[in-house]
Amino acid sequence: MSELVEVKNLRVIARSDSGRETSIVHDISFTVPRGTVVALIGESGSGKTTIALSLMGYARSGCRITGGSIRIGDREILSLSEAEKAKIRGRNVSYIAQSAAAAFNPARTIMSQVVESAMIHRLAPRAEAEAKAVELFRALALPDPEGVGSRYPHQVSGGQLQRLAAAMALISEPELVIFDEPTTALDVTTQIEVLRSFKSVIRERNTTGVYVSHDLAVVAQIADHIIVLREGSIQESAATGQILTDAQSPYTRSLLAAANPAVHAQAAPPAEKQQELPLLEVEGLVAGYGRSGPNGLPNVTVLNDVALSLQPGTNLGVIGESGCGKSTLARVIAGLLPAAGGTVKFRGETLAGSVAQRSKDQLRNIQIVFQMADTALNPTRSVGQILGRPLTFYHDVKGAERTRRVRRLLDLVQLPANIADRYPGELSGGQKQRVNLARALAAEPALILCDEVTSALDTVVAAAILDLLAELRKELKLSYLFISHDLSTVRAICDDVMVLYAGRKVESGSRSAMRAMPLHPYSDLLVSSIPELRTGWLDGLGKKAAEADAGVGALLARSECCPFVARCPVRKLGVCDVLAPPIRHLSKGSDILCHLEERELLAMGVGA
Amino acid sequence: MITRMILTRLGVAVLTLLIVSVVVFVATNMLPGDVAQIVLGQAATPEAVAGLRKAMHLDQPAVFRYIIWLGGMMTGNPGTSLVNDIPIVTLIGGRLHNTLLLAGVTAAFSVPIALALGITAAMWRNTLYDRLVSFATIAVVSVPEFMVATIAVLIFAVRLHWFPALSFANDVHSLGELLRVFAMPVISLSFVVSAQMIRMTRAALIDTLGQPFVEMATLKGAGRVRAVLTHALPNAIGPIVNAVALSLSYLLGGVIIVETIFNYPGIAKLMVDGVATRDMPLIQTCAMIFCLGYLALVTVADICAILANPRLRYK
Amino acid sequence: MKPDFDKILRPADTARIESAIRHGATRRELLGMLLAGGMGAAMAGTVLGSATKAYADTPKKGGSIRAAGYSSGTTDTLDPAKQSLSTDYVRCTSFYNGLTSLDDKLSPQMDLAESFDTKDSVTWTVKLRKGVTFHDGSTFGPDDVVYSLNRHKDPAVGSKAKSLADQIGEVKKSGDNEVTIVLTGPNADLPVILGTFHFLIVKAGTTDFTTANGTGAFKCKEFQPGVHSVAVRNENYWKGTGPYLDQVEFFAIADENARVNALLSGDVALIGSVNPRSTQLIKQAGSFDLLTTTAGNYTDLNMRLDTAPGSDPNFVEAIKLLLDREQIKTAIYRGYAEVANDQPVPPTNRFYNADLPQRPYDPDKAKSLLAKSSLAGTRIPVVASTAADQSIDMAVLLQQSAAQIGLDLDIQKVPADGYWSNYWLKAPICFGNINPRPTADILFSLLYTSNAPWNESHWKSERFDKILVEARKERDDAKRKEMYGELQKMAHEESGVAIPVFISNIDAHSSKLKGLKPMATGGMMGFAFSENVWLEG
Amino acid sequence: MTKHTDTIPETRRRMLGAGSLTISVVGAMCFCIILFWVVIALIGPWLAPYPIGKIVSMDVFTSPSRDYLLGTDYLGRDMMSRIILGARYTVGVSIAAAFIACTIGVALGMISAVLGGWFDTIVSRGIDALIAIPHLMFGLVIIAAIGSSLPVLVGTLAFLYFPGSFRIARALAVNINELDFVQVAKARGEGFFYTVREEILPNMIGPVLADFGLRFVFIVLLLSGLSFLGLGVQPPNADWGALVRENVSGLAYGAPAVIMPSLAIASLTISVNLAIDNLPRRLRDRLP
Repeated sequence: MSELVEVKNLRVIARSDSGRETSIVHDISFTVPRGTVVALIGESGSGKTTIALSLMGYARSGCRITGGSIRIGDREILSLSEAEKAKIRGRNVSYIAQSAAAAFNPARTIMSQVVESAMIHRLAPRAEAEAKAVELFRALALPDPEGVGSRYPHQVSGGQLQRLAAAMALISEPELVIFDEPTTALDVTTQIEVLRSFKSVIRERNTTGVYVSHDLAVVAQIADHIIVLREGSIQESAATGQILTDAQSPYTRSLLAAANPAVHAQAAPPAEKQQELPLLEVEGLVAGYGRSGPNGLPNVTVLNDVALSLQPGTNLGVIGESGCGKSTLARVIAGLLPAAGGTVKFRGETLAGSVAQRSKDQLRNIQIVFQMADTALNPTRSVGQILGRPLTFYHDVKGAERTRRVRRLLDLVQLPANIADRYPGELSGGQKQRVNLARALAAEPALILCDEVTSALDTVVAAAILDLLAELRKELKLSYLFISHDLSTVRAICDDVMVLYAGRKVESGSRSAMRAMPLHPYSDLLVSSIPELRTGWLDGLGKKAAEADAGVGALLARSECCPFVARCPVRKLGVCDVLAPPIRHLSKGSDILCHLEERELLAMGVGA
Repeated sequence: MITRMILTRLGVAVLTLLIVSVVVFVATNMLPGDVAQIVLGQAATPEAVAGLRKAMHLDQPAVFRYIIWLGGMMTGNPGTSLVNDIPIVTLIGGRLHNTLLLAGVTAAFSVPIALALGITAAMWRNTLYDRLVSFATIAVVSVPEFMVATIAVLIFAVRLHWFPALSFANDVHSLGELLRVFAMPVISLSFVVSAQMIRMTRAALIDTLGQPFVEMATLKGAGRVRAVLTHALPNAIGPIVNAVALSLSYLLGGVIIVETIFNYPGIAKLMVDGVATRDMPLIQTCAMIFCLGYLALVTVADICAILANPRLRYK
Repeated sequence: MKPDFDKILRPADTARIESAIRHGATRRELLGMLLAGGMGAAMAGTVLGSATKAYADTPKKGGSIRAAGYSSGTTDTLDPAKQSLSTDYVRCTSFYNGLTSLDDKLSPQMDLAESFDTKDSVTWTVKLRKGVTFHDGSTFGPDDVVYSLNRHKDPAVGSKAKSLADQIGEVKKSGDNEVTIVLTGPNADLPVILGTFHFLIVKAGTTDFTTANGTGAFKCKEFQPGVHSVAVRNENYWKGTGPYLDQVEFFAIADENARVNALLSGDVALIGSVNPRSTQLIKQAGSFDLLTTTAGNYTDLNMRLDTAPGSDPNFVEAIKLLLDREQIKTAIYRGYAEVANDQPVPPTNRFYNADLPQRPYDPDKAKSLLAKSSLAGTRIPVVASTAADQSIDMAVLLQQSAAQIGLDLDIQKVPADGYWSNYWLKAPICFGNINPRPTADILFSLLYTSNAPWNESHWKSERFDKILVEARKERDDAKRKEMYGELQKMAHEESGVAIPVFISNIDAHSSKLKGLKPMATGGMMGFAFSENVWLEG
Repeated sequence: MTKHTDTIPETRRRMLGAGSLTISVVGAMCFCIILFWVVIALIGPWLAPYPIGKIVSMDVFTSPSRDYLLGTDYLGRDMMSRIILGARYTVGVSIAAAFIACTIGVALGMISAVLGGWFDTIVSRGIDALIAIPHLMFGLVIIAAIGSSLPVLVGTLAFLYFPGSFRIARALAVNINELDFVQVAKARGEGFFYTVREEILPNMIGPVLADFGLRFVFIVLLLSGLSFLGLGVQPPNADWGALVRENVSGLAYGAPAVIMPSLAIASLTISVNLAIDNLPRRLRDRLP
């Protein structure tokens, strides 16, 4: 039998604390041939993770596997006793969790956790296991393979942790490896590195795998076969190539469509721009956390000399990887974090540093929407109350009028009116995000700061939200400051784009400019890191990214030198790591912060 | 990290001690009557009181006396008791030892049991066992101490003659005697102290049991015991040690009743006497000791928490 | 913190004598007074309980015991001058001797003194016993007496007997074994006074009382205030027989319940002051005996006559009628008490007025009186405290019977801590607790005369004062009995003090412990048990 | 079509905790017991067969009889009446004190968590100092100084126990204060008190309640502890702890006079805690 895994009519039931039972996986059947990777694609709630976990005979608390059969090798998983299941887990079948950061025990060293399964199943004496682990670290292209094991999870970057998680899974040479959205939590640039190392390992060990993800583009690089799931049942199942080229089910098509969101038209012709004074203007902004030192700078400086200008009715996209300070920028503009230096002007008038000193009207005009919809909504208040409050607060609307306005807001964000009396806990991610948006709209603002509003959502849902944003903008003459780590979404909705790196603005220009070459090396890295919806994109990808990571730690970037020097593939040692880079105006119209001149960059093939 | 914390803690400790001493001083000065009257009791004819007051410097203003005392404390000399001219140090010495002994024995007895119960309860949460434990803890804590103590005495001392009805700390020469003498006070105290530890342990553990890395451990094939002990527990230590510290701090000053019933000479009773006789230096010093004990325990707890958590350890 | 009053002569007693002198009493009067004091002492204090049994057995040497008193604290002291709690008396009597001691008839016996001689009872020559040594080996001599007596006069010492000692003008060595005491005024009671607890003799120059260096039957092996003391036999004790026990460990258990349990579990051989409710339990257990002493101490209800509501005689009378004495005796004291008649002289006193009609429990009469008093319906506070033995329960009983006739008493339970200095003698209605005094004279002059230091009801009656002074002079017993009878009648009728019962003090001990007998000087054999008891096999 | 891809199916919505206001049997039972005692506390005076201080029988520590359903106490008073009338003290005083303690503690805790800065530091320090002083001791001094009366009693107990709930409340509030929805409220320009009242408080109800339970037990115990030291409720009234105390000598005879009040205390404290443990999840787990 060439199939390693054979799943037949798998059924899983979830029971709520009120005791109500609902089927969340119904009659799923599929097989996984040896040495192939099968992908389970779907959105949250599609049951993909539940299925993956049930391959280990495991169901999360509240869930129960009620029927069907799962055969792995010659074992019938579901008929095993708990003890026998425990024997299989981590030995024959192993698991790579979505967020390695959470999957690693913060209180124990990485090594002890990587070799743990080997210890549990007595596969090898500790020393041997550790030696093997180090091998894996090498194979997974981890820096300092010998040393990393003795560190603690919080001392290692997210990308590395994810690879360490892989090592943890592979240590026992399992027959089957389950990848549960292993890269979703990562920045695009890191994602590539991780994907690449996964791919190579899978290839050389000829691993059999089940790859759970919501991201077709990613899956396309790794999986041989794709199963599309929705609400616990299979929509379509076919070879990767076939899914990408001619998908049968409409749902699959919608997924494909969502994968690269439609680009929305420029709002205003450039002509207007000059006359009107900018809606939002930021100059020489310096901000950070902690008590500010003698030099007036906070001891952790997050934003360094950032400037931007936003014309009414246009959108500005801010991109950069996590920790680059983009969220801080939003918080400063919103007045949640007083700036240490620089000015923020709104319609020409300078805004006070903190909320307290700003006028109600200023506050009303600038609204902020956070990334995590579920922490952004007070779980103890109904949607109605959540939306009603700003109405009362800013416009002093009460009673029947208020409920009417709430209904209209809900309609505006395309939610049914009956949602008004539900609690956030009862809403899906997308619904929450819409409520989140509606709350901002309730203030009737001129500018909305969107902080990663789509990052936490499934692609389809994200695409829908983007469409919504675009519509609202047309209807309500809004402007967005759209913060994201994902260039494609930014491109989709923004007129101008600005790239942040380590708290510095490294490039800014129009959306079109961002498309054209050449680019700042970092922007280039960003662009090239976005997975494309075609098989073999990963393999075809140049060495850039790989090199980029190589030098990390080799150079300790001094504050005054180019922030990107450590990872820059085209850096000129002796210059980039010593001097502060100048701002260069490129012929295509955008500005970059770089030592290299346009032609040098061209020569280096940046952006090619 | 730890050293820095300890240093800041010392600063805080001094501050806290100061506040406490002021509070106590004010409170005791609000008490009716003063030490001279009380020492003389019914022989307190005005002139006798006046004379004694002078001899005790009670005729000086309160603030002045406080400052004098504070000065003495700074130089490590808590002064002498007003009622019997014995240096506070000698007065407290033996009793402090007794209190610490009793507290120590009780801790050694109750903490492991409490933790064990808490952990097991968390392991098998929502099972009958779990419910039983949480019920028992409340039941046990809700019976008044002196009730528990008296029952214990009646059964084990009066009826069975297993243990003495009184705890003579100075009878203790061997471990056997130690157990015999302390058996009953320790049991009655453990009843009170354990409840919070058990509850906190359980709660903290259940918290961490929900963490992904615990699930991960299970998916690595780890059994329940391993998952709890090697994965959940290390991350729950912070709150647990804190609960333990708080409970133990009770063993220093909160044990008046047990000390009374078993006629055990500890500081708690000493301080009550001090209050009764308005013996300011004595009251103050006792208060200082309790306060120090509390602070020390809390600090130790925090240190444990830090040691248990690499994120804090490598800062 | 219940201060004990187990001193037979209080500062006030001599204050009385002093004042008498100041008021120019003649020598004859003084003699009368002396007589009164002496003879009174001889007759006072009665003896109940299991005394006879004790005499039957013959003493054995050896063995050690633990004994528990009932009050203790950091105030515990080995300084005779500072004694305040029963525990102190027990300790000091075992470590020290006085010049005299008081026997069970309360008449002075020579101890460290061989004789007291005086012509004018102002200048006294005291011959001292020879060959007595302190525990540290040094020999006892006049200097020690001089020092011991003089230190009481220094306020810094904080002596409880200061006002007593103040009448001692001068103490000087007048020979190798002789001291001369010159009083500020005549006082024939000196031998009695010097026989009280505070005048025990310490080594000359002693200032550190962390241990005791006396001449007593026991040496102090260990002493921690508020914890315990260990006394070991003084092998070369000057009294021939010496103590029977090798060692006595003494401490206090404040909690009565715990005290009884300690006895029953065999941890201690003797406990002081048992709650009557526990006697049944102790009897049941067998192998334990009770030592009951009715010396005439009582818990009384004080109504100040100089302020409302006590200023209204009807009210006072009503309250006295509302006390259900029988119920108090049975319910509160389980029978271990004698019904009293609102006057302080116990039936055992030879001057006791038996003809005085017993005031009954009569709510109806009380009601009619109250009707006159215009106090009906108002809420009247009654201060009680654990400090005054059983006063809270008494208050509750009174409250009940008062409620029946529509009188609303509001019991204010105040902390024992500070009760004597802050409520007693101050609150309009509160409880007192008085311990036995050797003579009717002392009782009255201490508690009832207009200038009495503890005039509990602030009662002032010139006639009373006058009769009392006369009674002192009078040497015809019949007449005196009459006079004292009259005084009792007046106290019974006019004073604001209601005395429901005389309380019996109950000690309990293992049957193995022999030699205990009641002493009028107080419980635990007048606190001097350690020297007199022995263990049976 | 976007519409329905991102809505949660009705069934799954339910699971997410909508219909979970159901309450467990145990919880219900406990509520009944609490209610029972509260009612007793309220209508006690009309229920009690005898006046509280009245000596109804000459023999003490009797076992239950027809006239005296719970026997008599050490003075021969009817135990049933005393327990019934004691209810208002133990139930009343303790609940009042616990309530006040938690209210003050939580309020102060939230305020200093949100305000932070020097205010927070000062308050926290001061309260640490208070915690460091043994409760019973402190209570002893306060009451001895001010004198004992119901308000003083409640006040003292509350004063002794609010620091504990302050610590807990502050810890919780600090966490919640960091959450986005609080930030949103601040960005909206909401006032300090609105933020505390509407955004933070509702999210810490659960833990605060749980804390209330244990605090309640300790207050009941401290109350009895105070009566052990001769303070506390004024006679002839007595809280249950005092009843146990004054009759403890009856333990040797196994008198109901000492056992019954103990049971009363246990029944109350236990039900309060179990009731809280069994609160509907919706009320309890409101922390995001």
